[in-house]
Amino acid sequence: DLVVPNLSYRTGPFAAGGIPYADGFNDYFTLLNERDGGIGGEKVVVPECETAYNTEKGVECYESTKGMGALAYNPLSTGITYQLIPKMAADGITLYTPGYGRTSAANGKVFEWVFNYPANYWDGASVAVKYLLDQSGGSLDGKKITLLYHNSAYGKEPIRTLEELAKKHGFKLTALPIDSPGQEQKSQWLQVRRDKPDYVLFWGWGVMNQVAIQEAANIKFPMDHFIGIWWSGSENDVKPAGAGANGYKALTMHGVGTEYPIYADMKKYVYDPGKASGPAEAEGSVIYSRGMYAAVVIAEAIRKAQELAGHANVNAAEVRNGFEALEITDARMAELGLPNFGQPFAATCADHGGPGGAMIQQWDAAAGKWTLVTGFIAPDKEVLDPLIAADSEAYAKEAGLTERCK
Amino acid sequence: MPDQLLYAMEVTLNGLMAGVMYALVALGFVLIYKASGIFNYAQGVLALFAALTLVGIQQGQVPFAHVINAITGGHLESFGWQLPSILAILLTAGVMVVLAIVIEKLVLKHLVGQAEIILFMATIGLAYFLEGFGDVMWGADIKTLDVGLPQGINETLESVTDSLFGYGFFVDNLDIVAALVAVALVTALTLFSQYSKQGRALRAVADDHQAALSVGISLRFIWVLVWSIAGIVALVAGIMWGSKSGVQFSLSLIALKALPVLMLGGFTSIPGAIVGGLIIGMGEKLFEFFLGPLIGGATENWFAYVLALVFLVFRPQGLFGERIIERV
Amino acid sequence: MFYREAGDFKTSYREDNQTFPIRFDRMGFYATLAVAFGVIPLVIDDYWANAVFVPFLIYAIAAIGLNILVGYAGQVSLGTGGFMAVGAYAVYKLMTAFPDVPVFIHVLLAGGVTAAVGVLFGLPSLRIKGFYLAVATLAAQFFLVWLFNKVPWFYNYSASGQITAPDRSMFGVFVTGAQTSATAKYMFCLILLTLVALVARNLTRGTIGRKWMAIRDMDIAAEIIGVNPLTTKITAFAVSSFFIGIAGALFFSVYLGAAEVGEAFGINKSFLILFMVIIGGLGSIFGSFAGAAFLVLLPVFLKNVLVGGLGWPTDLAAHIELMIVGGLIIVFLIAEPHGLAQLWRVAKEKLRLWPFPH
Amino acid sequence: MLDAAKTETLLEVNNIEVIYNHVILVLKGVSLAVPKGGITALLGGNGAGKTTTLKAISNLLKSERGEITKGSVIYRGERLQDMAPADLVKKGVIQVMEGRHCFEHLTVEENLLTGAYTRRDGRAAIARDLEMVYTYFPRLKERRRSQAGYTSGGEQQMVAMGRALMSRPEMILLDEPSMGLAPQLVEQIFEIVKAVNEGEGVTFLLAEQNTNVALRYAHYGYILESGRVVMDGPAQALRENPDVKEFYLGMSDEGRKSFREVRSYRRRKRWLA
Amino acid sequence: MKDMNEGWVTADGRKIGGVLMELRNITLKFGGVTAIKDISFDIRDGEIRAIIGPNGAGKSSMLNVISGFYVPTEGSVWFKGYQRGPMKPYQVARLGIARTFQNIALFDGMSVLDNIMTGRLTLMKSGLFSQAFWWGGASREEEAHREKVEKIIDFLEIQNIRKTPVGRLPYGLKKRVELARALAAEPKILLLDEPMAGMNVEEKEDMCRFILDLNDEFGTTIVLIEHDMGVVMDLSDRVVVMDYGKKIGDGPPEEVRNNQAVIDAYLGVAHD
Ligand SMILES: Nc1ncnc2c1ncn2[C@@H]1O[C@H](COP(=O)(O)OP(=O)(O)OP(=O)(O)O)[C@@H](O)[C@H]1O
Ligand SMILES: Nc1ncnc2c1ncn2[C@@H]1O[C@H](COP(=O)(O)OP(=O)(O)OP(=O)(O)O)[C@@H](O)[C@H]1O
Ligand SMILES: [Mg+2]
Ligand SMILES: [Mg+2]
Repeated sequence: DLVVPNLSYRTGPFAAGGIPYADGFNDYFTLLNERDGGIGGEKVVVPECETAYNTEKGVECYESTKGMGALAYNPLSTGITYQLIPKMAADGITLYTPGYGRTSAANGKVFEWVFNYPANYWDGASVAVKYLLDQSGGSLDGKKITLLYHNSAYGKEPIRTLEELAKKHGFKLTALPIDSPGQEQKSQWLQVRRDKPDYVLFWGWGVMNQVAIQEAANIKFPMDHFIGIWWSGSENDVKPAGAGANGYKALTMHGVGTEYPIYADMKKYVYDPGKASGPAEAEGSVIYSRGMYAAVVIAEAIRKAQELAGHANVNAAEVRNGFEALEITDARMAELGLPNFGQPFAATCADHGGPGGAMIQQWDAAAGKWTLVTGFIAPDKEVLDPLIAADSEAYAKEAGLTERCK
Repeated sequence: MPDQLLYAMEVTLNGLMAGVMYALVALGFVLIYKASGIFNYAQGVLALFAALTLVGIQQGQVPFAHVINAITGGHLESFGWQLPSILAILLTAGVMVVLAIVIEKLVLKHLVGQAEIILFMATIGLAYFLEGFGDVMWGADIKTLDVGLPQGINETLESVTDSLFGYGFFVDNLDIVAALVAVALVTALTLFSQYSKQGRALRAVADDHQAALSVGISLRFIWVLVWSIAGIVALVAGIMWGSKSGVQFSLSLIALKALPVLMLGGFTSIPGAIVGGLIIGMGEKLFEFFLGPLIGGATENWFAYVLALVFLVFRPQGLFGERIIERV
Repeated sequence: MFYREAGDFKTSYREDNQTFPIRFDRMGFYATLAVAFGVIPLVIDDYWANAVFVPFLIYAIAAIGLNILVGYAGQVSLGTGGFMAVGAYAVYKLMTAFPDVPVFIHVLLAGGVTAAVGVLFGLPSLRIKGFYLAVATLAAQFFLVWLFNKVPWFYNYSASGQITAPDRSMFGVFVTGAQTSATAKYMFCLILLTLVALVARNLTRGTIGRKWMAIRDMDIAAEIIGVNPLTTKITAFAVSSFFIGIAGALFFSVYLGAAEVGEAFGINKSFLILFMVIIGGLGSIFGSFAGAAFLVLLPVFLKNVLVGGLGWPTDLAAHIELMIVGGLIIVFLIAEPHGLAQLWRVAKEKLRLWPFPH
Repeated sequence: MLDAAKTETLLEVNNIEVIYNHVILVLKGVSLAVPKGGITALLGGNGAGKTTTLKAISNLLKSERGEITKGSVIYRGERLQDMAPADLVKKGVIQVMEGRHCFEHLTVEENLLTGAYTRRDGRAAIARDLEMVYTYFPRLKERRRSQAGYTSGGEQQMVAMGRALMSRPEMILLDEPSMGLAPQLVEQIFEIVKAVNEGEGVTFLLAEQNTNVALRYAHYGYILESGRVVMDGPAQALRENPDVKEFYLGMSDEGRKSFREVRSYRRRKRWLA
Repeated sequence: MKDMNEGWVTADGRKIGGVLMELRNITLKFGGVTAIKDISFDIRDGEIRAIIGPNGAGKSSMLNVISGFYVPTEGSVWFKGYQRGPMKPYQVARLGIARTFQNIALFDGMSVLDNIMTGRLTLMKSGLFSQAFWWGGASREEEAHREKVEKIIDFLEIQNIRKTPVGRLPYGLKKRVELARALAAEPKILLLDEPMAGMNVEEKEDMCRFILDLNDEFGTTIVLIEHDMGVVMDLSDRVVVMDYGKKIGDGPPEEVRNNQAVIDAYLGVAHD
């Protein structure tokens, strides 16, 4: 059997996001098992373990599942990721953190066991700025951009990048932290109301998202100038604000909705036979899709590993090789029943981060759905690469690692 | 008028409003502390539970659907009704009273006369239990609560201030409603506790359980009474906060915003809760607004506590708390 | 009779003062030590170390620390998480600044730093009492967390503010970092716990301990019979924070390996440890052990039963687990408000009388 | 004087056994009969179990982790053990606890008013009784607005006593009413007890260390020692019993001895060795 | 001070020394309540000084002034010929002034032995580190003090409850333990606030014996508040009578007993 543990959180302050993600993740593997008999003929086992977004429970879950022969982990928590990075390198298991975790893990030269393609936070920041550049006619010079962020490792991630970008494009960046959980954001939004920034970028998670969108609507901030990272752009976040949320934008690194061919199979093999992991409403929602996307990539990496190893029952080290050799093309996505769902990418020894493109989606309150307003926008690698190099080198130095891929 | 002054006024106004929202939660604490010397940590969870129940009842959710489905493999979800808000609120209030009775029967009754810290611990146990129970009963997903309260900027105030100062102040309609409700609650509860026989009995119980029993005050009745009231106050807080941020686990964490309010106002004073709320709300907002940017922001959480701490150093029983009797 | 003390006479005050005056208890104690030092290290694996033993040992240290403050000196504190964070960040700064000094020293120094911070936040306890003090200590909790999150110096300017424990070894064996073996982690924590327990025991049975308890039981009377409340409370804060700092340092460097302050040392930590102390028994060193064991083991046990054994969905299991933990806490408090330690004491008194009921 | 044989028994304690904390056996089979309309005294040294007996009757043991493991307490034919303490007060049995137990944060007057908590006979009647208490204890009237926590020991004793009177009880359990009171006040308290007893027919069961006064006012007495009743009889008879005289009244044949003269510690004669 | 060295010998042959402590014009107010109004009296070395008066007269408050817990609104306290500056209660305790309390103030969570050991805190010196590791100093000191305390335990005949938590003791024994704790401090002046309340005659006799022996053997000066006139008359050398915060009498017991003001305010009838 192929063991891919699902460290999920269906309880605690971030359960609202954790639940659909875990469901998407589970359902895809169920589909593979039901439809194809697993991957390469090997069944996939997905033991689920509840972390409640709590680092200690994360350790417990990791320790209790790794003995089962786990091939890869995807804990959906920046905190747990940081904790697992050194442990998993020592244990020789792959850590896959799409769109979250430690950005500089994109540098495969230092982080042998971590992969975070197709995009990371810094990519997100850069894509957002690029989109804004486009929106304001190619120049952000003299514009004011405010970043509202979750006052934690996760929220702080984009600041460094945005500071660089501010220098490069000449906009003025104001960063306002919001303490977790973030039910009270009056002072931050009054500040926004007073400063009247041209754009507001937003890095939130959990209840903070709903409150921010509500407050933005309350102060009548133009919603189409308010852009959230992909973790702040789910249906859950916008629905409570009702019509007020109309026009809110968020990044996304994959498509949403159930209009992809794969859902026909899902319906046939998973939903209808009652094997779905969650309720029907969640299917095709933003976070569900993302959980599914992570499962797709892991499954593809395993497939690649099987191909490289020449046998189906691959071990953790072989799966890592699969991750490193993974190439996902548009054609492959279409084959999987997800045409144009995600961007194509190809990993290398040094590049564990992928192209980093993201799209912008916008909330249509009346229709109650997200619509894509752009295609994939590529990030500004010129700015990002040196930052990634610097941060990962600092880590290498602290941890006493030597660079690979020479 | 100079801009800074205008902003300060606006922030102050909003701080006061935020303070009222904290006070709503603090009120429940005060009631229970006053009547039993119990520092009820579960107050936040009570608010969450009330809000969950309200949404569940209003939208006709099947309680425990999740468990039932897990066991029977069925797909129960909803009764398919949508109740009017008022009816749902009344029903929820009823549930809170039942909850109070159950808590008294299963927990408090057995802990008569124990040290404060033990009672405090028991309420934390209760908080855990209720949190799990609420989730099992109604599910952990995020829910939207809408009982028709107005939200968003108050246009009248904005235009009035705009014409006066040339700058329209922002005040949230929901906050205004909350303020009105809070004032009404505080007035009613103060009158109740100071001037009624039950109010006196309530304070007696807080002082000495045994002596209260010995004069014939039924602890059980008093406790059911205050826990019911506290439950209903929690429902009010739950409605206000839930309308603002949706109903989900984090709602229970508003308890942490109420603690400094409580400390500053005094654990035993109902008016203290509101005055404390106003001071804390205003203080933390002004600090965050003017000094926050200089030291990195997100100061509100600790500043509220530090502010309360400073007050306490001068008045160890809080602004309106009962004097701590020190005699030998 | 299972439990004997008849004929167990003491002929000197020294003998009467020893920790386990009753022979039966003494034997039990030595047996436990022998197993802890001689057997467990040989058989322990990663899972047992990381999921059970290491957290238990570290929490026991923290619980002893908090018990000194709450159980012995009567000053209720909810700042434990914040103080643990001080220990964690202190050890991180020390480990990265002086990589050649043994971590053991770093851990003790981190305890020292925490003691200093504890004293600072302990000062208001002179004026503020009871729950007011408890809530006031939350100021420390929130402020410290904010500080470590905000000031980049503390996390060596890393991009996200996370701190990661570097690999460090003692006598050629790794004790921190990902390379560390289960046995090394376990032994490192066990040795520190043994030290801490010993010191705590000594302090609480002597003059200082009596001063603390006097202040706890009736502070005014204590002052009138000659206890200086300032120094007494301050030493309680200092000693307690010292231990808690050690626990924080170990928690980060040995157990978690990486930490983000708000997540690892948030308010929940404060509550958890207070829980341990109360469930275990206020004013009892043994109780600190019992409480830590109970609250570390129970969730792991329940999870294994509900998810592993009964195969329930994880979320349902997690919710039911919350209910069970909450319910059990209440049941325990009702059964014995003075904690597991008292339950044990009563059991012994009963055994002593066995087979007679009283 | 009341004739115990003729009146009905209001309260009956049958062979009760009380254990604290599941292990400490305190009462080892105590039986009492309290006649209606009488004053019954419960005497005995420190730790004899007087307080425990009273608390067992008024069902207040639970919060001290004590319980009645054997025997029964019968009041007007009903088992009191099965009743909540509050119901007991409604039935007319009220206790004045040892060590005052005033409500510290309530004022003296509020303390007195809580005594009337269970009454249903209207404000006017309560106000009348309040006046009555103030005439018994003028000192309380002066301090009516102070918080009870700040009154002196004796004043608190008066508050506790007054509070019990406010409930218009049928039976009062008094635990050491004279403790800490000035001599003339001790007499006064017992005069009040007597007046209430005779005037309103209230039954008293009182635990007292001040044997001298207690036996002067009581009709009947029980002597407790180490949790057992060792002697009982009409007060008159007890007063004349030589053992009681020597050990409880401090009298020897030559009358009262000076405390200075008692050079050697007297070893108490134990009824139960 | 002038008569520091004067004194007299009592009928039963005890020597009363010069003035040890003097209270001058003490006034104590709590908001509106005046608990003590301009009272002066002295306490001589080796005497047993009683304070009596009706309930609420201000007796306990007076003890609180002496032990530094209340700071008098006006007036001064002189000890051994020097005016006592503003002092915290624990500093006063270190001068050798110990006391018992009207409402027992024992440390409920501790055993009888530990309670009595707290009485010796002011005399114990070993430092934090020595205690942490129970090195020579600390453990030797502990044993030395334990021996002294055991003597007191013997003296008060409470051997059998040594290890009992005080919370479980009956009232009378608690009073005795409290006395033991005060004695353990080896005080110069011992303040006793109604030590015999709630005791029966036999127990009072025991208590009197302890007090007298203490005064005889160690020459401890004793200030005693008591409502039992028998005890006061028999034991004390001089009596201060207070009423409504004022001093209405001061002198030897016989004199006070026959003072009409005292009879009116306190005794009711002339007492034996
Ligand atoms: N809560 C308790 N836990 C354990 N033992 C107790 C408790 N309360 C009382 N006791 C024990 O019960 C016995 C009887 O106590 P009780 O208070 O009834 O005596 P008493 O006759 O009222 O004495 P006193 O005159 O001193 O008040 C004592 O030996 C005491 O130690
Ligand atoms: N801290 C205080 N605050 C307010 N009033 C006080 C305080 N302490 C004492 N009093 C008042 O001062 C007066 C004297 O009290 P004190 O306790 O000294 O009386 P006492 O002579 O000891 O009486 P008793 O014999 O009843 O113990 C009382 O009326 C009391 O209410
Ligand atoms: Mg008694
Ligand atoms: Mg007094």
